[in-house]
Amino acid sequence: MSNRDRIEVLFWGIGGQGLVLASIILAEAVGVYEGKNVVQSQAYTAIVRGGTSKANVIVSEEKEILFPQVLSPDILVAFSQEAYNANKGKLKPDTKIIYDSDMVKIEDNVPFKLYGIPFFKIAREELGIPFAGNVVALGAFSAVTGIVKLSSLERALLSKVREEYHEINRKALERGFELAEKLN
Amino acid sequence: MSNRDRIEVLFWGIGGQGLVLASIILAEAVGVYEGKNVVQSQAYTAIVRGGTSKANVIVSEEKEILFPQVLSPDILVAFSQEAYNANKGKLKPDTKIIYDSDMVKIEDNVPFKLYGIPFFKIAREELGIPFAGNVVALGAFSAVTGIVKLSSLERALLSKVREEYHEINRKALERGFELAEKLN
Amino acid sequence: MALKAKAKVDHIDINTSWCKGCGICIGMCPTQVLEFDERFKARVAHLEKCINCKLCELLCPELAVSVEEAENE
Amino acid sequence: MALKAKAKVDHIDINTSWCKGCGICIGMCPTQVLEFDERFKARVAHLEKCINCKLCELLCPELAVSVEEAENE
Amino acid sequence: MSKNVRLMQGNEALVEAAIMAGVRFFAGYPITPSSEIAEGFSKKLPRVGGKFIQMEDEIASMAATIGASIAGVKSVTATSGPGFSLKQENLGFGIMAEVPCLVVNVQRMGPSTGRPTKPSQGDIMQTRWGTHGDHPIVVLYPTTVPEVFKYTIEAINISERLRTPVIFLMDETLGHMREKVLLPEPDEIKVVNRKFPKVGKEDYLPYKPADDDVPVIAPFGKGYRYHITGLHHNYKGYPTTQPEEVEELTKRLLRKVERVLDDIFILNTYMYDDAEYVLYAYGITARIAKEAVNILREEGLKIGLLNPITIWPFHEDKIEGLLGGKKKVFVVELNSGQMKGEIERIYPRKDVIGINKLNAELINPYEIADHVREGLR
Amino acid sequence: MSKNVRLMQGNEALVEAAIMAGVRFFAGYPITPSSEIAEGFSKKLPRVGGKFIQMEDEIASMAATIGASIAGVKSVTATSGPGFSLKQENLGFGIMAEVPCLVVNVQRMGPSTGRPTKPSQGDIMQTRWGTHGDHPIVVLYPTTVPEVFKYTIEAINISERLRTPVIFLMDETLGHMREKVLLPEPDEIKVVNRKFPKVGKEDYLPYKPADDDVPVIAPFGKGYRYHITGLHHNYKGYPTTQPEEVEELTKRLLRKVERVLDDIFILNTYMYDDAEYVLYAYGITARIAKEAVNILREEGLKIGLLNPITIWPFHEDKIEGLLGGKKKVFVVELNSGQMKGEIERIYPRKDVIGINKLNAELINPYEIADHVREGLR
Amino acid sequence: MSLQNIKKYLRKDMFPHIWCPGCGNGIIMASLLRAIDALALDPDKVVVVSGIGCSGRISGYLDFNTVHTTHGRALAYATGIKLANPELTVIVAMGDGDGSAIGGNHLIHAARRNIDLTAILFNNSIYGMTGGQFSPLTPFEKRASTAPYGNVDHPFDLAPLVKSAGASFVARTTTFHVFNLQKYLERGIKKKGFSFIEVITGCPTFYGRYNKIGEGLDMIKYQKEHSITYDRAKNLSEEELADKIVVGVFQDIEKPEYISEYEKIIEREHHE
Amino acid sequence: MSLQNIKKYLRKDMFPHIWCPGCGNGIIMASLLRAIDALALDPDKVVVVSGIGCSGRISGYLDFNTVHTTHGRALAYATGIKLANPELTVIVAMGDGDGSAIGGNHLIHAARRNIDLTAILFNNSIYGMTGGQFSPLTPFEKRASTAPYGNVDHPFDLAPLVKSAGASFVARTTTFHVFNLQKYLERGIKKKGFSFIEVITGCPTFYGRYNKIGEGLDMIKYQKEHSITYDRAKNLSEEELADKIVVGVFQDIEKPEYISEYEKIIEREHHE
Ligand SMILES: Cc1ncc(C[n+]2csc(CCOP(=O)(O)OP(=O)(O)O)c2C)c(N)n1
Ligand SMILES: Cc1ncc(C[n+]2csc(CCOP(=O)(O)OP(=O)(O)O)c2C)c(N)n1
Ligand code: SF4
Ligand code: SF4
Ligand code: SF4
Ligand code: SF4
Ligand code: SF4
Ligand code: SF4
Ligand SMILES: [Mg+2]
Ligand SMILES: [Mg+2]
Repeated sequence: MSNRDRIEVLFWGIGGQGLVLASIILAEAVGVYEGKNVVQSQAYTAIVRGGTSKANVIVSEEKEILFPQVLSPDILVAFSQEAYNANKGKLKPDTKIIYDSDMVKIEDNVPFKLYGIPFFKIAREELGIPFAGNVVALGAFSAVTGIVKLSSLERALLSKVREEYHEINRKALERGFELAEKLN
Repeated sequence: MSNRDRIEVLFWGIGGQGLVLASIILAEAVGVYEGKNVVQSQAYTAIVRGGTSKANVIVSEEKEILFPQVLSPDILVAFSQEAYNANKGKLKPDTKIIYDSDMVKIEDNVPFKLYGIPFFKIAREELGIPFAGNVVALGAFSAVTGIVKLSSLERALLSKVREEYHEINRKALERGFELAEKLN
Repeated sequence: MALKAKAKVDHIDINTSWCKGCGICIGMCPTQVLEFDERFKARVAHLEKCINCKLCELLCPELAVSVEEAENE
Repeated sequence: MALKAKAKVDHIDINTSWCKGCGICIGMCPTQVLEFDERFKARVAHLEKCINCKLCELLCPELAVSVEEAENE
Repeated sequence: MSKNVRLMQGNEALVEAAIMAGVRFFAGYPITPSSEIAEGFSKKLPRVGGKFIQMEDEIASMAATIGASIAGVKSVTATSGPGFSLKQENLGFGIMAEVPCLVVNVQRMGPSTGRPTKPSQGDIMQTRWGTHGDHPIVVLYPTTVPEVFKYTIEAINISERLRTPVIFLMDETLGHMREKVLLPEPDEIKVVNRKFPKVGKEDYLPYKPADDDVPVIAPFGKGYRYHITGLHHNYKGYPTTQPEEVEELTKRLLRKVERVLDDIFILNTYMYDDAEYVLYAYGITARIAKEAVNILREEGLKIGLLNPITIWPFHEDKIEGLLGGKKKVFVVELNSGQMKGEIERIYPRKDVIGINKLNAELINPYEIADHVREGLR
Repeated sequence: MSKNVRLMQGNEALVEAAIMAGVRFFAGYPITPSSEIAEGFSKKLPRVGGKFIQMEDEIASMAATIGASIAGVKSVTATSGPGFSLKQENLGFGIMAEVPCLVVNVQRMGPSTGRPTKPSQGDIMQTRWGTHGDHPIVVLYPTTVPEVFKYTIEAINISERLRTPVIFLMDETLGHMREKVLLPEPDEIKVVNRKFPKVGKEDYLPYKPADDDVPVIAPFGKGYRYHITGLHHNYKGYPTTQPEEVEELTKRLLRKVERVLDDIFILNTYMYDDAEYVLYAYGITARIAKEAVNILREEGLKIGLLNPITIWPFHEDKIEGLLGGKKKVFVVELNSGQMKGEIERIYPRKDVIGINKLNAELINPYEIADHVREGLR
Repeated sequence: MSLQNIKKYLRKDMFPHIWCPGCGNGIIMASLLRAIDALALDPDKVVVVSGIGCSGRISGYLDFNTVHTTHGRALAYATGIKLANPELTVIVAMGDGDGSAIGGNHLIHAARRNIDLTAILFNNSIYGMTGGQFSPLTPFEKRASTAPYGNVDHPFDLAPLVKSAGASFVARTTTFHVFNLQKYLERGIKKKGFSFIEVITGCPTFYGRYNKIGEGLDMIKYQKEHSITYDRAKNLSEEELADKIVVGVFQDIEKPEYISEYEKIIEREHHE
Repeated sequence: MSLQNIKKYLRKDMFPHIWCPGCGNGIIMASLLRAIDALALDPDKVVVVSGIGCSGRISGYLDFNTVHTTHGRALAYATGIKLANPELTVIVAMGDGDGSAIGGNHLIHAARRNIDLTAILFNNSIYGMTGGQFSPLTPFEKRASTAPYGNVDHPFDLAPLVKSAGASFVARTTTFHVFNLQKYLERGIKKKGFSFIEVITGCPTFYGRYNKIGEGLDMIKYQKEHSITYDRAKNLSEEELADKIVVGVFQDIEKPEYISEYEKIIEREHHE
């Protein structure tokens, strides 16, 4: 904290979008496959589906991560309008917002770095797997933030997915990466 | 304790002999009807019937009774051989032992004051109520110790007994008193 | 109650702020009166087909559907 | 077991240090073989009447009665 | 002597007193040495139009007791160690939902089944901390049968006033021993009844605290329809996830009891003012310690007794004040020194000496005196 | 990086570690935030030939867990506040009958149902005193997921060595958060197994303590037939009413744990030696307090951290020694100050400052730092 | 009866409720309100007691006297409430874990006592609130988060068990059978004695997902297709009944009710 | 089989036992030993688990692997023991309060799981150890120390309830019917699955005294006179059965046993 070897990532959206899974894949990629320090956590609520869903990933190259929650996100992955509205007050000027541009509208003239991509539409329409918006977003995350390699994400992701879905998931990751690179 | 306004009475026998009831009647008689301080208590055991049964009554004219158990009985009411055997070590030289002479045998040349009467035989054979040995013993208790009036015992006793048994219980009390007076 | 002669349905009210888009009303309607809107909430598509069976109202877990009859009440 | 041809009873052993004098053996014996002693424990009074039904042994709650047969075992 | 004097067991006195205090409901499950309480209520309650129910276990007993109180009826349950352990979860509900009732624990020796027919003071800390989560607790523990009578009424009054379950401790000896009790006339005792809302039904907020931090919660069935939950909740009684509301509720629950500490902390002393040494004792051991004071005073030792009736909350300021200037404190307990730990917080640890007995027997005054003499050597 | 590095939740790490420590039985009842432990065991145990059972409630879960251990199988149960309250009676049986097992409590906020999905440290005192009667208890509470792994093994080892249930505390955050754990090879960890009797079956006295005050109790079915009871008992395991035997047993149970205090008391420190001020914190708050130390040290304040992993028994001598010469102690807790009370016993009360949070949220290191600055003003 | 008739019983500031899309709990709640409305009960005298679970949240939504108690104990709390004030109509809502796992004893004892309560068991065959562990009503071999290899526990056949324990009125139906559901609830509430209504309801989030039944709509269709009446079931073999839901009234008798019996004692002994 | 055959199973240093004169518990204990002897079980592999109550003391008297657990929880402890080591024969002794009041839930759940335990319920219709309070098996209107005006609680008809919960073997008999008692115990122990034997037994000290039935002997005679077999009872009306004890085998079926089912999973998944 005092030393800024600490990147705070906040995932925020609606239950069912797979954002907790995305946060776990990210954490595993940076932690297990890239050897960094990482802490992942998520908010549990009584509302089972359709309610707000949040997850935290904190990454550090060297330092032990002590406080396990996000205080002020360096990166916000936003899958719902609430994700932006509820957090904009806490963001730093250089916070990166990676968001689904169909679901989240952001005012003009905000200081943040914005990366809007219609993740879920791409998943649905381009890739034919409507629920893989989260994977597309992870690809974009890699491109935008540089804190995790696409190959690490891929390894983490594929370890959780049945063989027959490997190809399509790989595609989703790559597609997200490509699209975000263009924005960079 | 320091001041000897404290008389400790120990009832000891076998479950079923009615000795707890006797102790309660005594306590009620001296306490409620004679206005003395009194504490009654009894030992509870897992053995329901046929095992050892004990009760304590402590009487004081004026003093608050603080320690609620008998430390060294001034009066031992013994309804079983064990009652004597288990306690003789703790008795004071002037302890009075009121005992059923059919059930308890006491060595010669002991310092204690002995009042042996076959309470249960008298109840059974003279009065025809085999279980009233405890009541006969209470009558004797009054005569021997003088710490409770027969009339108080009678009031306490009759308040616990159905009308139709009043007469016979009164008789049992009186018979105990008479017999003990002779021994006095 | 549901067995009395069916009154004509005037209007089917869907409380979209309660509707969670489960599709039960849509799927259980015997005459396909209902459909999803673009936000995946239920909406009335063919009121004219409605036979006032009230299944949509009775089965909506959100208490979001109200089948309103033309006559009395 | 109890149904096999009845052997003759040699002896009925009553463990008086376990017997609590409940009277079950005495009361349930079909042939009044048993009685109370002066300490209210069971004792054998008429062994000759015993038909080796073993009820006394089986029903004694104290496991205090043993009906011992003459032959084998 | 008056016809209102009766020889009673501690357990019987509790029943009589509770009924005088307005209790009309008892739910319980038998357990030695508390069973006479259930038996007493089963006999007495129908005579005053009240209800007794024997539930299937202690958990259900605690629940039914709280349920009856929610319906507006003063209620009691009674148990001993093993059953008290089982009641903990629902006791916490009663505290959280702010439902008054009296929970009696007639202590026997533990842990586990232990020595069921023998006295102990082994549940002192359990009464404070037995249920999960931070919570307030009020615990009273008398020393004689007349005190059982007197403080039962007091305990029920405190419960009604603070809308929180109050725990009433006894022990096997106190529960079973008989002493004389002078039964008061109904107009001789003070009975506190819970408040009824004054606001209209529309404006009613069941969990909005009044000035004393205690909410005014209506009994069910009187037209004030509202919600009760064991979840953290807001003034309406609805579940809340707002950190501010969670914090306010948690702290208020603790505060409503702390702020009346001076009122509810009952403490008796004996030969205290000039004492140089202190016996700190409660419940059955307090009366024995009193005798030990007599014994030691005769020997010329300036010793006195502090006997808290209110075991929890612990009034640390008051006790600290009273112990100020004393030379040593002996804490007499039929446990391994549970209350001693509290005294050590407010008095130099090296001058706190535990006098403990763990063999399921009472300690006697001579033993206490011996320990004191030894501690002074 | 090694293939033995895994990203795991605290709850998952506990399951992995327990199985490595030889656990082959789990009985439980789901409850947030501990349910992943049951889920993990339901998946993993059959794979190693072990048994998982979901019982009808937490009481039965505690009982079945003890039962399995009586049969010789290392066993675990897991729950959270409400369920932990329910387990108390049978936990006491496990302590009295000297049956090893691990009881996990992943703390959520209470009292009552409270805030089930949020962290708390509200059960600290309950772990010590939740069951009735005097009894020993060992409680471990780690601060990170790798520590969950490490100390789970340690906790199971202590339980086997002392033949007593050990409680393993976590909290919602620790149970649910994911960190990297380096899984050791089986030969890299030390596993303690309970002793088997060496004497012949005829001479066997199951509850006769060995030199370490721990009896050598055979698993059922191995020819050593004996009796187990929750009543006070003698060396044979038979119920006893002899005061001497009751006392010996009660005291031995307490003693067998106390005497190994130096061994089982695990305490980590951070920047401690030159510290003038102390943060005392455990579990999830300890790692946050560590960050607060970093923050305050940067400002030049000489502050350090004392982080006990062994919450109970409280090693008063050791802590007293470590606190000697320090100027102030700040006790950081997500409760109303439960451990603070213990510190006050061994350190001047006026210099013990509680830093507490009761809104079901974590405290953050800046808040801690603020409280410290304020406490020093 | 239209939605308007029952909306008045809702605490609207608590809506939308927390239940998942397609969860059957809301259907049971609406049916209960229709039953209460049909019986024209005075809301001030209606008490709804619930346990802990998704189903347990029902009490928070209803504008009666409501208590959300502890897990499994709703019937015990309700017993205290009813006994203390018999003029209240006490309705108890329980989940299948709540009512038949941890709360199973209270269920059979309330039935045994035949105390005048109406218990509704929301049987979604799973622990919903805690994330899909199997319950005592999860069928053999079905999946759950603690039954990753299929459930080896045999389920209770709960309605007959409660009948066997002594209840006066016992029925089972499903969320699909909304008319019967309302009717049974009415009969249960009217019955002087212990009434038990087991309602098969869908938990798409866990049970539906783990067992590949699908969403809420699919679960309702499943109920429709797999239900068979009590009377018809009598003549079928065990195999034929394998994955059937037997619906109907299992018990409907008159017998002495607990509180009435107790009140006779008070009548005899009360001399204040 | 003579007394000598079973005396070897006793811990003689615990005798005489603590039960009152005429208490039926000793009769059940002796019958159990006869059954164990007849089955020639290895004593090292026999486990007796009991709860708390007079009946619960049985475990202390028997020279097997014995546990005297907590009140009501014997079956839960036994479940852990049996599951951890299935080669043990686990017999569970419970009182009527122990097994059907506080322990009622464990009873129906053990039956539901059909786990291979043999449960014996000592039904003396009263809480003996605590001094004669009524139990869930005390008949309506009978007296007890907490039912001074007669019991208003309806009792369970326990054997059918346990059958309904799923047990494989269910029987009821009395201490008078010692031959049947032994036979049912043997069948119960042999049965792979959950077995339940309810034994009507006399508590002269409390139940007998409060209800003026008399001493132990009278209670056994009462059992003799009031018993009627299950088969005969079927054709009788409720009135005719009013104060009858229905004895016999209520259930005896083969069905998948819990541990065997679990072991199939291990077989499939165990790859160590
Ligand atoms: C004493 C206790 N144990 C466990 C829990 C955790 N818990 C909450 S709800 C629940 C079960 C939910 O299942 P069910 O009763 O079927 O209700 P549903 O959510 O399916 O409606 C459990 C185990 C608790 N709150 N309290
Ligand atoms: C948790 C708990 N509650 C209550 C008790 C007290 N208790 C001991 S035995 C018993 C009931 C005895 O009745 P029953 O089970 O019928 O056995 P019996 O003595 O008649 O054989 C009770 C209530 C206890 N030991 N533990
Ligand atoms: S009332 Fe019936 S027909 Fe009309 S929309 Fe609803 S479900 Fe369809
Ligand atoms: S049933 Fe209700 S919640 Fe579901 S889609 Fe229709 S209106 Fe919406
Ligand atoms: S064996 Fe039968 S006949 Fe012989 S004494 Fe015993 S009971 Fe009587
Ligand atoms: S049955 Fe047994 S205990 Fe009873 S009298 Fe006969 S021998 Fe004695
Ligand atoms: S988890 Fe299941 S039971 Fe709970 S609200 Fe969601 S669908 Fe309903
Ligand atoms: S009290 Fe009753 S059950 Fe207990 S030992 Fe005595 S007779 Fe038997
Ligand atoms: Mg459910
Ligand atoms: Mg009984």
